[in-house]
Amino acid sequence: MILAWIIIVLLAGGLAAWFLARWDPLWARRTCLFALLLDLALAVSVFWLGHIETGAAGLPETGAWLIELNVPWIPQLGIGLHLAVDGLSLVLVLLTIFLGLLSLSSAWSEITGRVGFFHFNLMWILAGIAGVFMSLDMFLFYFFWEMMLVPMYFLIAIWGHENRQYASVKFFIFTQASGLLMLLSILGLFFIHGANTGDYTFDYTRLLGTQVSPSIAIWLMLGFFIAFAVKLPAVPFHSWLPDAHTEAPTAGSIILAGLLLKTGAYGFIRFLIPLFPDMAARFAPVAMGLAVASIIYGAVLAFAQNDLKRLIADTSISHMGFVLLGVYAWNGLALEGALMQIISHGISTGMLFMMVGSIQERIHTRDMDVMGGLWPDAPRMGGVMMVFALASLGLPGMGNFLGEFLVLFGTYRVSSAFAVIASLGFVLSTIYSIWMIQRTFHGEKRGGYRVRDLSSREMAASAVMIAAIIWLGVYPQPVMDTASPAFNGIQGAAKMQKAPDPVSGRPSKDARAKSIWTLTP
Amino acid sequence: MLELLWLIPAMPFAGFLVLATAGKKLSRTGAAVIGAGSAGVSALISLIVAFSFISSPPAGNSYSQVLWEWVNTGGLSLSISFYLDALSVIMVLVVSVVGFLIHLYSTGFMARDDGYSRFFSYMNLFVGSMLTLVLAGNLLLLFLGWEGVGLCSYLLIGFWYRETQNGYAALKAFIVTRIGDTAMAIGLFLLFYNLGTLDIQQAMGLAKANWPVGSGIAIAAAALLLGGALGKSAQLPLQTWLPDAMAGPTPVSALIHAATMVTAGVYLIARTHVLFTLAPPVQSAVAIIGAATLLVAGFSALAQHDIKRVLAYSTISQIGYMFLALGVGAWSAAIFHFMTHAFFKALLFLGAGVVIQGLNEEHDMFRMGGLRKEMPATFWSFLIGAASLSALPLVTAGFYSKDLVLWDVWSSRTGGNWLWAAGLLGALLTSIYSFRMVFLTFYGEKKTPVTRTPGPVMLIPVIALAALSAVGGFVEIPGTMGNVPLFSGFLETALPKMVFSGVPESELISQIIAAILSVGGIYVAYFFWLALPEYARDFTKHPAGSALHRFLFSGWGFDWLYARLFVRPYVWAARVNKRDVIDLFYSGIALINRLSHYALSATQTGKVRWYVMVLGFGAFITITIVVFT
Amino acid sequence: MIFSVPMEEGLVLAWVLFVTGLVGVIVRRDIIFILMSIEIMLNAAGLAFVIAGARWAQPDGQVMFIFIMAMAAAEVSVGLALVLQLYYRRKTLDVDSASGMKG
Amino acid sequence: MDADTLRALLPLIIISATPVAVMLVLAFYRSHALTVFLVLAGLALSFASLFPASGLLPRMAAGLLVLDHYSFFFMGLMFAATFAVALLSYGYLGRKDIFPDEYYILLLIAAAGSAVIVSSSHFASFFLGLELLSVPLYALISYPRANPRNVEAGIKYLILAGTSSAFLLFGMALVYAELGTMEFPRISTAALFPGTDRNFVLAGVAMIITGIGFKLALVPFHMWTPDVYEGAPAPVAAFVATVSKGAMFALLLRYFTIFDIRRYGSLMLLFTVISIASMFAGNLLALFQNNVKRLLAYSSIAHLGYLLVAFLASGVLAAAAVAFYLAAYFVSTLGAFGVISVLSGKERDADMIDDYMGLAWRSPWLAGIFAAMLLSLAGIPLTAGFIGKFFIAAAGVDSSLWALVIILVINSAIGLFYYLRVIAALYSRRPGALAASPKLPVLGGITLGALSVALLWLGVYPATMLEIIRNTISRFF
Repeated sequence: MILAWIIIVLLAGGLAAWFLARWDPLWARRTCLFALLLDLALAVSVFWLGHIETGAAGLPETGAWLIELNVPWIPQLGIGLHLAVDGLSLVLVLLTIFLGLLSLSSAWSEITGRVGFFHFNLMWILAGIAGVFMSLDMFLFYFFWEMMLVPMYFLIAIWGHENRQYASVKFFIFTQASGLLMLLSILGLFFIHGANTGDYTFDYTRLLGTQVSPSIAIWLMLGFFIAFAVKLPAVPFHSWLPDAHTEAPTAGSIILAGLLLKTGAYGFIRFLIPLFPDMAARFAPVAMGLAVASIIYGAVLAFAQNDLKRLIADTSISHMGFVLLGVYAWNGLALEGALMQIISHGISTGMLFMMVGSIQERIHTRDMDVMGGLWPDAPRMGGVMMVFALASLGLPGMGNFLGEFLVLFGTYRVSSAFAVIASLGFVLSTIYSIWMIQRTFHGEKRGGYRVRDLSSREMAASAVMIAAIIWLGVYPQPVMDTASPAFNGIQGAAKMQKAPDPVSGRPSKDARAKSIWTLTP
Repeated sequence: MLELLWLIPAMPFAGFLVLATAGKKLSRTGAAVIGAGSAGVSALISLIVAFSFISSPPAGNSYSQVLWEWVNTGGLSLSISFYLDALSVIMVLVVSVVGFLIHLYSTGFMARDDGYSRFFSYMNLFVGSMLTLVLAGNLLLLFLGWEGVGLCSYLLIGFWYRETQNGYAALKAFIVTRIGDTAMAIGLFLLFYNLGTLDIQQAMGLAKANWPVGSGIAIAAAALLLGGALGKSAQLPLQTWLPDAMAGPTPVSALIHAATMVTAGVYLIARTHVLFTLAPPVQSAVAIIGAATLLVAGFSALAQHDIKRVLAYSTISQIGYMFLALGVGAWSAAIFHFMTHAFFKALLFLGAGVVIQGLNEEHDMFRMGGLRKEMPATFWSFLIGAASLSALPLVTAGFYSKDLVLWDVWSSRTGGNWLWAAGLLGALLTSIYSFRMVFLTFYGEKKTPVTRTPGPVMLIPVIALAALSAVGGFVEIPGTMGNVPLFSGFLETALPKMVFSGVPESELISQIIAAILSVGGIYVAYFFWLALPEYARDFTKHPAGSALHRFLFSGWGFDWLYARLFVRPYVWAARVNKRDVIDLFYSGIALINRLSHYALSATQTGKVRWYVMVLGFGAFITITIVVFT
Repeated sequence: MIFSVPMEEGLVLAWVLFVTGLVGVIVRRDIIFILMSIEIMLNAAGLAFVIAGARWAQPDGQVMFIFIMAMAAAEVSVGLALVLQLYYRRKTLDVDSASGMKG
Repeated sequence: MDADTLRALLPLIIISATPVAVMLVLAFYRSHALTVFLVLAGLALSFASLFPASGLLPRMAAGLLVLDHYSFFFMGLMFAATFAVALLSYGYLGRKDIFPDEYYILLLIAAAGSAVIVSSSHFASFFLGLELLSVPLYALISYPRANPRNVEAGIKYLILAGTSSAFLLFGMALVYAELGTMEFPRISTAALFPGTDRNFVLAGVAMIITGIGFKLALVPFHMWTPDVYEGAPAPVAAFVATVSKGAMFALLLRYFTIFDIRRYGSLMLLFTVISIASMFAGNLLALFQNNVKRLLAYSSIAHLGYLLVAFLASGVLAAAAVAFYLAAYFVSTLGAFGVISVLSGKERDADMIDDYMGLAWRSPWLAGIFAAMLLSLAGIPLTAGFIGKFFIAAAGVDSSLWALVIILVINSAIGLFYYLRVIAALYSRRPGALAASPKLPVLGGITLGALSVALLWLGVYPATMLEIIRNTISRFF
């Protein structure tokens, strides 16, 4: 029941904030803070409960669910309120709450108009995202998947910057249309499973084994793929991201970059590949090609921008390309790498957006041609921005590096060509990150403005995040131990054949003789 | 005492943390004490560790210390572990001692500069990363140090961030080295895929056991690691960033771009020598690249005006020697040359720093002169450094190391007369440009007044390094003069012995020839730039001469080539696609919708009769569809 | 003797009447004439019903025709009331004047 | 006509008796509040009478009407919708301060007509119900007669309805001429044996479809919709959009499912073409529409297109999908028009988008309800529309009408744009024309509140409605 409470607390917190804001906006912020902290406590308690249930041996090895809640919702259609958490979902829920706190702190000073409604939307997005990470009923997953959109739309449309109408509508239509395609795939799966076994249900665990004829399976898989690729975003479907990020308020961008993109990645790992293992295997080269294209294209696009926020938005395209690559490499290493990349990208890009937000608060523009020479006035902001710019270019010692490297280690095992092209991304990411720092903080001062440095509150938040990103880079083992049983479970569920791990000595002759494209975990 | 090993890199990192967080509140002296202090303590500990390693060598001549488990998932098990053997003892000694001296020097050099604590935090971070690189037990930790060092070189080159030129130089350095690092990363993937582990000793053992000499995998792995080494050690074709890196403060150039970072590539090849022995073509490529680089850099150094750029090109050239030695399998000779080079090149940079500050930031040698009397101490130590660089026979450390390299090249199985000849030509060029520099800066009449004389804290390191440059060579007395191979004996525990094919007495011949060339070079420099300076000047006026001068000045036009080949196309491609061409596709769809809206709403004319006509027409179509299909 | 006009001709007559009514509605501009044309169409339908009823010798056709007449009357009365209002407003009977709403 | 049939006919009797009672009361005492009270009481009574009568079903009444769970479900839906329309009209007409003596009578007669249509099984009862519904609408659409637009709308609707009735009748006549019977059940079975001259029957059916198509405002016959919705008063527009379309679709669904449309390739093709055309035309026409009423008109055309997708899927699941979707569509459309009528002032309705600029910051509740209704029409979760669209897609996928379902997805994506345009206006920062923050009328507020609760209830926990549908609609098959 704790899982349902996690979502309910967020929803109730949002509503309460909306009403309380009428008397005193500060109370709205405090209720949200309290709700998030309560949620954090709940999520952490899930962690310990997981331990107790499976004895001190730590998390269950076979990826069984830590905690499960299965209540019938619409019995006529076989829809149930099926929430469950394993290592992977738990880590992502914790990330949701963590970034929720960060966005709350960034909105503390930035949002002054209509505070109540803002925090209502903020909390409901977080509830939707937490719901996506926890739901195991395909209908419920789709329900939360769409529910995230509306508050996010309001966040961008009302509190956004100049071009917010266009950006918010574009974001909404992109995600909604692709979501509907996913709905068709879910329904197709529902009916085929029903026809095969007579058991009409949307429950993920029961839908896992459906035998679908390849000619139909390709379309069902494509429906899921497009929905998750739009959300991820992979290259051909990415053009909503720069607009939405640039126009969203800082808190919105943090949630958009930190969490919404991750729901797409989570969808790939949890739903797409386990449900259509063979089709995903055949589709893997195309998907990995798109992933590599996103890495390169995102980096080149980022380098060309002169709007600072748009630049950071484009970097997300590049970083998410690594996640897609890792997911479709579909082996232990690559999945762990994808998870590390998800978490560290959430933190680093979230902080970059926070810094851009504070820059914009001070000089009221995002145009880099006007910026320059900010370092003398604001060395602390420069330092923090530098740290996270370095994190985004994959400097070792920080989470992003480990994420990208593990992904490439895993991908190399599947297909070396993709790994080599993808590692080109290191050079390109260096170019845009350093170029960004050069044009904003270094060089002579172009605009005639005085910039005050970070306040102690902002500095405290940044310090926590710097510690987090470095802790992820230097000692990621706890995160990996939480998630690895989940990945074993998922890989087991996907019933993929296991290639011999190159333990010591050369991998067996045949492992290398097989065509390079076969998907080996 | 070997347990203190982890303290060596930990101290500078701690210094960095203190300075980065509390930098603003510290006074100048406080920052200096912490900065130089942490480097000093690290140097002290490394001396203690080295002494205990040499006096009572641990089992198997190596000691490894595991701190904590870094990554253990899906077949990849790595830990933060340090590995100490003879090779890394020497590297640690050189890095920490030279580093400490340079820290001491920069407390004086940077006295008048704001951002004092920021400078020392970056320097500490650099020393920490370099020590991690040198001591790393597995390749991924080595890569961490490798990138950390690249980052610090970016931060320190662009330390005076106000001028955008420095920013661009730092950007260029970081990107070019990053290209090399990517190659190395791919090498890591390949090694892990094929060997299953990244622990260096394990990997090398497995490689030797499983891979036949000359197998494709070994060649690929060695080539990729070589790519990484080329980027970091500024060898052809990735050497363009080092001359521009002189935009940073001089102690930075001394520490990073002379003594330590640029030799990281040498260390990497030495550490993974097993791979290179398994891939002979790649090893000979290393030799050829080394030879080519030392010639290119040597010639370019001749035409430079800025004193620091001369030293930069000279560094590239000397590292070319080390690569040459590695290429022919003379592992210990390369490391020996690395050690001596670290001493005299750091000395030359620090001397240049004193000169530049004395003439309030005057870099052009042709506007210096006659400083012999003004700064005697600097002059003498600078002279020792230059002599050691040009391998003045018997007296200087440079002689012992460079001649050992030359002789090994000549007498090694894979070497050859051509490589040896290139080495000799390079030796000649070296002595010419080093003494050209000495004569231009310290001899002739004084062109700019000296405004600032160096304080004691700057002179002590210079003098210490001068001593090391003179004495440093006696560690390895060649066969012809008593044969006291202390240094290579010590290194044998870590690196394989040199395979001789030539006749032993040829060593004397090569030493004599090298000595003649070195002295001859000094005379040539004296002739052109002191006795008949106008002869050199009108040589450059002559059209062919000036073209050659410009060609050499620009470092053989690599910058020009790369700008056209890579930089401009990439910038053009980015700018062309700024509006994101894929977005046009989606706005096209939106346009179609808009047009069809206006077309359809035109049908809503408001006239009833038109509505009835449409109704009738609709009925007609319905009937035809129903009846006739 | 049941005078039997063959059904097809009857229906053709009804069809012709129907089409004239339809054309009348489309072509004429005066509202009164449009209302009359609608009357023609409805009567054509009624005629068709009567013919169908005759063919099956069931009274249903004629009953339907009575319904149709009643409905036509109701419709015309409301229509004429609206026409009065329109004339009161626009002082014209041209139906195209009643096209304020479009797009 | 034994006692049981009479008791079964009770709802129809009550709904017909109420207007008479209202007329009598009006003759004595003309008070708006009393009239409305009586009307609401009548509607509530007829709705309540559905439950006792449902025990006696199914039963044929005089060969003209078939009273079974199917028709009772839709009758209930019609009465509830009329109840809501009446409540909204009270506030709306009150503000126009003209004495609406005959408005409610016409409304009740139209409701009675829709009840007759829903339960008709004979051409005559179908025609009777259709005219009972249409003729009062002519007057209702042009009701206030104050501004010229109402009269114009009324005349347009009259002329077009007249023409389409003629088509319908002529079609019936042709079918009757050929098959000799006017009962729907026997027609659907009669049409099967080869003897008859198929062309006449098919032509007749086509003309009937034209008449029905006009009433459902499907594409080739939709031209009247925007002008009538814009001209008519908001509650009447809501009535036209919901009751008249709903009743007609219920009839279409009943007889074409028995008729088993899938066996007739030509009818399948016709309805597919109409459905696709309606979806595209409805959505595209509404994209950049600045008049909210016209926008809702076009959106209702598109929604009928979606309904046709489920209709074409045909089967138990499809019928349930249509029933649920109609309920959701009713709630959303009534809610949307309800907000418009609540906001409409004395001289003109609040139908331009500029009137709604920044409404959210002056009356957040009203804007919230309007946004929820629009989101439901767009098919976004937490609203009934989402479950409705999900159901339609399920029906489509079940009978693998892949082309139609893909077009459904594309169109709902296009449709998002104009719903979001209105919502964006609601929550935009610039203040709109309706500067004064409208005082929320009590009665109107209650109806809107009830409607939004229904919306959320259907959206979040549709199991109860599905239960009702299961033992009413599905029993029919």
